[in-house]
Amino acid sequence: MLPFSFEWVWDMGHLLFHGGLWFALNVIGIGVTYCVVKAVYDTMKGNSTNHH
Amino acid sequence: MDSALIPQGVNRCPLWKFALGIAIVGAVLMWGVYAMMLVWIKGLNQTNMNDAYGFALWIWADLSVIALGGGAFFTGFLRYVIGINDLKNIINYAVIIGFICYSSAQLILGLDVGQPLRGWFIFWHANVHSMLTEVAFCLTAYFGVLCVEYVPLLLENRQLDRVPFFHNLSHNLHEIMAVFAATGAFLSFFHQGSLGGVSGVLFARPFGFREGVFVWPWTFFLYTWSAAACGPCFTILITKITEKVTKKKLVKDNVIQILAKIAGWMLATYMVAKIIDTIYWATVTAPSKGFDLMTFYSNNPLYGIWILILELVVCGIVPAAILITPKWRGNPRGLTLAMILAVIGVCLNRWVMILQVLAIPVLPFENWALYMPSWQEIATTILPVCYGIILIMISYRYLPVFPQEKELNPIAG
Amino acid sequence: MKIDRRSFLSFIVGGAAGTALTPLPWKITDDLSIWSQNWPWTPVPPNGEVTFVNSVCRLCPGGCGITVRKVDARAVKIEGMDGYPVNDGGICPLGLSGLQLLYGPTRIPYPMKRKGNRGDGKWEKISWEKAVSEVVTKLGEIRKNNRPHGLACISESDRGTVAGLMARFMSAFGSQNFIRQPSMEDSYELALYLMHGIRAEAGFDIENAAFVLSFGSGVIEGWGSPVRMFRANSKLIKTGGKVVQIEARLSKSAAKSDKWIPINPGTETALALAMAHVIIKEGLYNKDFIENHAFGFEDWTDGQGNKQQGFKSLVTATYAPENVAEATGVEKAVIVSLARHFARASKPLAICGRGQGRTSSAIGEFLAVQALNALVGNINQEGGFHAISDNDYIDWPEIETDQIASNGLQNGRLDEAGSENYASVRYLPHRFFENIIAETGYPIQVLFAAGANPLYSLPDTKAVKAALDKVPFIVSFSSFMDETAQYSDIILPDHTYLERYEDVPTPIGLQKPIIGLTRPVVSPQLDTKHLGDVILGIAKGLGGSMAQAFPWKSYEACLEKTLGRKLDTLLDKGYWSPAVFSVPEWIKAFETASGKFEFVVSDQDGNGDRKTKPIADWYTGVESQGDPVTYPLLLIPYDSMRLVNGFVGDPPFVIKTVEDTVLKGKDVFIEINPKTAKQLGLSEGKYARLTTPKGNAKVRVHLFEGIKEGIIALPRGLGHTAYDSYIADKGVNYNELIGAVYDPVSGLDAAWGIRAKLGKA
Amino acid sequence: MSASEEQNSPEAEAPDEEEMDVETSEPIEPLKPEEGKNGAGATIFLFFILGFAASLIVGWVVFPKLLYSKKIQPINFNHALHVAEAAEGCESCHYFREDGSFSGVPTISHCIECHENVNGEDPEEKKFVREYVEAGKEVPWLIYAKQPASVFFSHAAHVITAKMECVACHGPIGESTETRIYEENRLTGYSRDIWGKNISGIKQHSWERMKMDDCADCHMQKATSEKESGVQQSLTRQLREMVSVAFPNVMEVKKGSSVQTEKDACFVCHK
Amino acid sequence: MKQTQGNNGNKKFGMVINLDLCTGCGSCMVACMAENNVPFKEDETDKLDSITWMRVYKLKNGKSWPNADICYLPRPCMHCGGHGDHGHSPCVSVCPAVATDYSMATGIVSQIYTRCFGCRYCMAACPYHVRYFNWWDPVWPEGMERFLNPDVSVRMRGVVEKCSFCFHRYQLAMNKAFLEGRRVLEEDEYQSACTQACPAGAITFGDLNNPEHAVHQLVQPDPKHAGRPRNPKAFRLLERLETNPKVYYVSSRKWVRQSGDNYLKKEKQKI
Repeated sequence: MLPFSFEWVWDMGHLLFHGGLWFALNVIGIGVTYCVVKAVYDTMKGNSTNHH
Repeated sequence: MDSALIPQGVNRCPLWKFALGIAIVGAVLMWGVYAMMLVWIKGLNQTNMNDAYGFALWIWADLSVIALGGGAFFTGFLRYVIGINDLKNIINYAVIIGFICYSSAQLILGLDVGQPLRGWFIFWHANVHSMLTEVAFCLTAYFGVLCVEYVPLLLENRQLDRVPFFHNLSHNLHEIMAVFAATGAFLSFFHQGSLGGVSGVLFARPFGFREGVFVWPWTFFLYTWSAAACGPCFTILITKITEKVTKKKLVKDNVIQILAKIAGWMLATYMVAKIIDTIYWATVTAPSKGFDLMTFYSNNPLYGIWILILELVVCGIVPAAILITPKWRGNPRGLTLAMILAVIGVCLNRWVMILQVLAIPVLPFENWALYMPSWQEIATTILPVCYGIILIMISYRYLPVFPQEKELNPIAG
Repeated sequence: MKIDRRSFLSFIVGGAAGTALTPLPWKITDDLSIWSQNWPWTPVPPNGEVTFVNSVCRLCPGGCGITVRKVDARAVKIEGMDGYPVNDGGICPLGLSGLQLLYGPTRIPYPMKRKGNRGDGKWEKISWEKAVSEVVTKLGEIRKNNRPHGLACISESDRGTVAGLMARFMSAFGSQNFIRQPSMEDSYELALYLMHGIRAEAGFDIENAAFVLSFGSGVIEGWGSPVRMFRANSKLIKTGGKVVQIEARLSKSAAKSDKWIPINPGTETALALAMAHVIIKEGLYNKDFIENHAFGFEDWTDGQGNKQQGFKSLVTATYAPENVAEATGVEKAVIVSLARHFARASKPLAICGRGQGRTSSAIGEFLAVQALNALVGNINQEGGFHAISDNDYIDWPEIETDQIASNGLQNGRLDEAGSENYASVRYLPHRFFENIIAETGYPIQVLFAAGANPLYSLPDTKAVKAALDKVPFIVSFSSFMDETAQYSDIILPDHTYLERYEDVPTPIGLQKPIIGLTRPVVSPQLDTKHLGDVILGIAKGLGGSMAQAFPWKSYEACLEKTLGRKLDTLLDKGYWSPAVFSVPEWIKAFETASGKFEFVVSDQDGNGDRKTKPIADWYTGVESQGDPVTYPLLLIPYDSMRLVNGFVGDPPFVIKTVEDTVLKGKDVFIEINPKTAKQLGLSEGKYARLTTPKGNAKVRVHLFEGIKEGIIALPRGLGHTAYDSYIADKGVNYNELIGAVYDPVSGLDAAWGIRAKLGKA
Repeated sequence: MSASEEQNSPEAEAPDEEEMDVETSEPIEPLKPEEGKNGAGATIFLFFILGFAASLIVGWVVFPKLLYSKKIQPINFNHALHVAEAAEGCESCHYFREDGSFSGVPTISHCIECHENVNGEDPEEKKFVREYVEAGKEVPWLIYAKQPASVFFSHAAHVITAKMECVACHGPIGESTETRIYEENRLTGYSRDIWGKNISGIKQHSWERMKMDDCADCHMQKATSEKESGVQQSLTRQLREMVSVAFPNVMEVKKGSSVQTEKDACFVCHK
Repeated sequence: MKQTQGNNGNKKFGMVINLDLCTGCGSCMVACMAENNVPFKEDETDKLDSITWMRVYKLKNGKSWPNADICYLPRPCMHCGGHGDHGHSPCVSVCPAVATDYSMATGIVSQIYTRCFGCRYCMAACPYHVRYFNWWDPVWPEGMERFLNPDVSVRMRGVVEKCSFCFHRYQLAMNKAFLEGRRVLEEDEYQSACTQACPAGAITFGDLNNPEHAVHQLVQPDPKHAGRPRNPKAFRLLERLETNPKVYYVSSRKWVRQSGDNYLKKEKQKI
């Protein structure tokens, strides 16, 4: 899973597969982090946004 | 306390009734939990699986549930990426159903492996050539997406929404939901496909094997396609059942019709592909391995040719025809029938592609392997159904799942 | 500061975040998976120094050389010994499983005395001193009462030093009742005695034969020395030798043979004689041998001047192929062609003894088959039949019997072997038990069971049990809790073959003599004692002439003394064989009255006078027991390498190899032709009730195209009631369903099957 | 209305029930804005920090202490003394058998050659002779380097064919004058030497951890410099492999024999 | 995998089983069980959960009495080379956790029990049913665990196991060779337990790449067709699936050779 493990091989299979996976995980992770951080910031500022 | 949690402007049944319902379903759930503990403590000898039937009821349940949960990604894709705005009125429910389906799948997978404590090896020591690795990765990642999609709905609970942080968080998540939906669609495309690949790559199992397109077998695309077609059908079916149970109209017909129409065209095109695939497989792939089509369907008490006809015609062509014909689709009974058939069809397809693959003897001197699930397997397969019902009951009661509910069911006085 | 629910939640969230940054969750996850790879209840075999010990397997009469791999003090694997003349590296499933017997739960851990009723399985642990003295007291009593012939012993074998010591003990004690478990050896020995005039073992040079004609012998199912036969069979196939199998059922041997000739069971004698008819008629026989080295081929006149029929006129008169075709179920053309092929083959060899040869048979069958070997003159020739005189390495001083013993010996054998009626036969075990039940002769007061398990392996087990009930004191020397041990009064457990020294005489069927040496691979694992030492101990306890008859300090001393210089070779090479071994020429081979091979069969008295029955009386088979109307089917047994049928049952590994069309759960399957099954309304896997004149059993049905209509077959080796849960109570013991059928001329049990019926259960 | 109830009895639609048994929500009361601010927020944050700190202490300090049990060797053994006496160094006691297998820790029969009687003054030797030699009992040594039963390791391949020194993997154990405490992982039952001295997984010497990756460090290092420490080795290795994919002509990384990992086949070490 | 390693110096261990000689006695099954610590239960008659790495099948010619014929066929793991012999056997590429692996150096498909987490995908992939799952904890009657072989680790419940061509014997033989300063084994130094035990001498084992080895001479593998036998009496099971097994069978009986693969009705008539 990580390039530091013994089994990791730098070949197309690993690059595509794990590349895709890490990309997706990063999108999700960054997206969620962004939302949480922004929510903290918004809350601190006290502006309660309205839905929809 | 209870009434404080119920969304504003809607009616819910009295608490005792709700509690009774939870208790009844919960009792069945506990039976499943008991069976689950038996399996975890005593091992897979509690099942009726054997060395010929390494994959059985559970894997079927897994594949079916994921196919049926496909409504979440496809509806999300249509709503957020394609931009079909009407679908916002059903997307919440699609997400909940998807969430239930995917969490159930994870639970069943956790049961189905011989060494659950080492289950994480699939991530840590991943073999990138294995379809199962791809399934595990995408499934888990997509489950994460579903959580992200479910969380804002949770936070819209009346009490939670009062907390500014949660309110803001929910808002922010909504803002960039398209990103998650797109990621989810990407992940779903791959894991639905990989599930198809699970039997499609088995080049030594002529019944399951399909010739490849690039590195993927045909079934890779067929599975994604069929999940996109039948997942929404399941979403609609569950919505209809919920409406029946609650005796309320919850989603407007035009929303249902749009989704049904899209599902119908997906199903129709899927059937074209599936029939081409079947013909190619029956006339080229299987004979090249020495198998007449009928050897797959004879000399055993269960798998007759009827199963192929049932899957392709009764549960494939028929619902597709109903759904793409506006008149039939507009008829409530026609719609329900098509939904039921499509759901059966996709489950049957998963059954055949997993269990029949294993049942057919490949060595000429072996016999058909047939199996009956043990009660532990059945109980643990019913377990997620109960869990799903409970989660739907709670979500429906306390969350504003259906945006159109208030409008469709104004509270008198 | 207010500590409320939210603060607490915050604490938890902080804790979770912090924990994720410590090794704790990751290390525990990792360690749990390592724990799952290392569950304490899954054994880990300790490592150590690897050594190999050569020995000889004693689990069947095959006598294969084995090499046992040891890791420190543990024996971990039994392998075939490379270069050993019998098996050269090959080994059978049972031999491979020996360690499961050595370390297994069927072992008898220490001397035990019965508590409660016989067969209750309640035992009291006693010391060796006490165990031996109990036996000594009992034996002393019967000697004091002047009834030493009331002692009997049933043994697996009568060869080698251990059986020799036991036989010697019996003689010194004053009893002739030393009995050997039945086997085809009984019939072969008798046939050899009658035709060759010598007491010898049958040897078969299968490896070098060109045409092997097998009358139902399970060439690759454990007949003779099993591994040696496998190797011989492989060699035959590689060198283009032919094997023809004459058998009622498509056995493995039949399937592997070049030609399978299905025959109606019990008609083998007729077929052999019909072949002889063709060979004689067409003049295909070996004229040199018949004219110069055989007697009784032509008609002859006996001492009293009576005209006696010879072999030639017997077969020409009665056994024309067309006459036997219907009875045998073999077409005339087939018989003729078979006879021609056999007689014209360069090195033809006819063998018999059904299945694994674990039963005796009608003497007529063996005579007829041996007559075929004589007709082609392939006796004591390469690729032919050999008479192997047993190794004469056991040369012990004469026994000086005391008066009591001499009196006892006057009483003769209870089984009547060697008596006027059954003059040349040595052992008649079934008759022994029948006479006990019928209270004919004299009562047996003490019975020794040494390596034999009559309660399981003799026909009509119910009758054997009834006989045992009449014996007041049964002593078992078994290493394992077998049926007979379970039904005994006292057990003096022997070491297993992996814990003791023992000489192993020429394995059955081998064409040249060798001696092997079994030696301790591991030290005795339990409180057991070598049977030889126990015999010496009992003799010593009895004192007097008994003690004098056994002048050795211990069994090992006896063995050393007996083997002399051969022991060095044995210890060094693992086996001993004569430096030069040549088979006697025809002129010297026969010690009959005529000095020739004799077709006419006659018991001879001490003066060389013949007491002859008409030749036609000898060359006959026997009918099966039961009335064909009540019992329309014929039940025959079959043997398999995967079903052990000796003094041990299938060890767990071997029972694991048994097919699920033979045994499923606890049910045994009966093989039946689909047409017969259909007539009976039975289908694959259905339960059925099998009934014979001797008993009945619940079985399941397995349709098999390799068996003739009207015949059904049941495997031997199942239906144990003793041993452990891996073998006990599985299937049906064939011996419970059959009874002995007397061969009228020899007295041997000649049953080859029994009539039966099968109904829905 | 509960979903299950209705599913269980779909016909039982009593119309009157539906009308009366209805719960409606209470009117909404908005959250007071003060509550989400200042004082409360600080408290919440403080507790977050508290939880965070506490868990760090538990995870890094308490947990390792709990995870390992400490055991003492049955006899305090002086390696240095023995090595000085022994003619052939380590191999005097840790030798190869004729079949190529490695003897490991010597058995009592080997010790007896010198210690049939007490030779010196050391009380440990006396104890050894009395409790084990005279009793004919093997010493239940706790073996620091003992690998799981599922691991195959060929000493012959390393010591004879590759001519490696014992020190390379086992460290300067031969210089020790007394036996260390043996730390056993309570969950796995294995020595801490195998699964990592340092709880963070960082090691300074090859003998501080003997897991699969540690074997790999050495086996993969052929192309890299000999002197780098573990972390550096694996970094360099990764870099080289990456380069070799990007520019296959420039650099060639030797492939192993396994199809799946392109390293050596798994069962070379796993049995 | 694009790169193929060919057989430059690589071995390809394989087995030839002469079905004319095989007597169906079951020695190979038991030898395998004894060598490889295969567990057993009280009831082993359910052959669908009975672990026998080597299983002897009974083939029938389908004719009725007296033309019926039977033949026994021992079936170890086929150690498939997969399409083009590139090492992608049906099972290897599907394992999600690299618990089974194809060794290019020996051609053996390994199974790493401690890596396997019991998903059983490999079992679904294998058409020969050579893979067995440990449905139960292995239990030896008290005392019987003494005969367990330390060269093969005992498997725990919940993992898949299969024939390894007794690879541990290769390892041990290599140990001895290393000690003697060799790196190459003689043909007879590495033989599987079943080969060694077979009383009929029906099994031959060796390196299919080595023209001097008996296995090579017996079947004359065709390198152009991934080792398809050129000996007309030899065949491989399910040749048409292109799994490229390394176990060959030899039979002089046509119906037996035909039983080794599937044929369409019209094909069967032609054969």
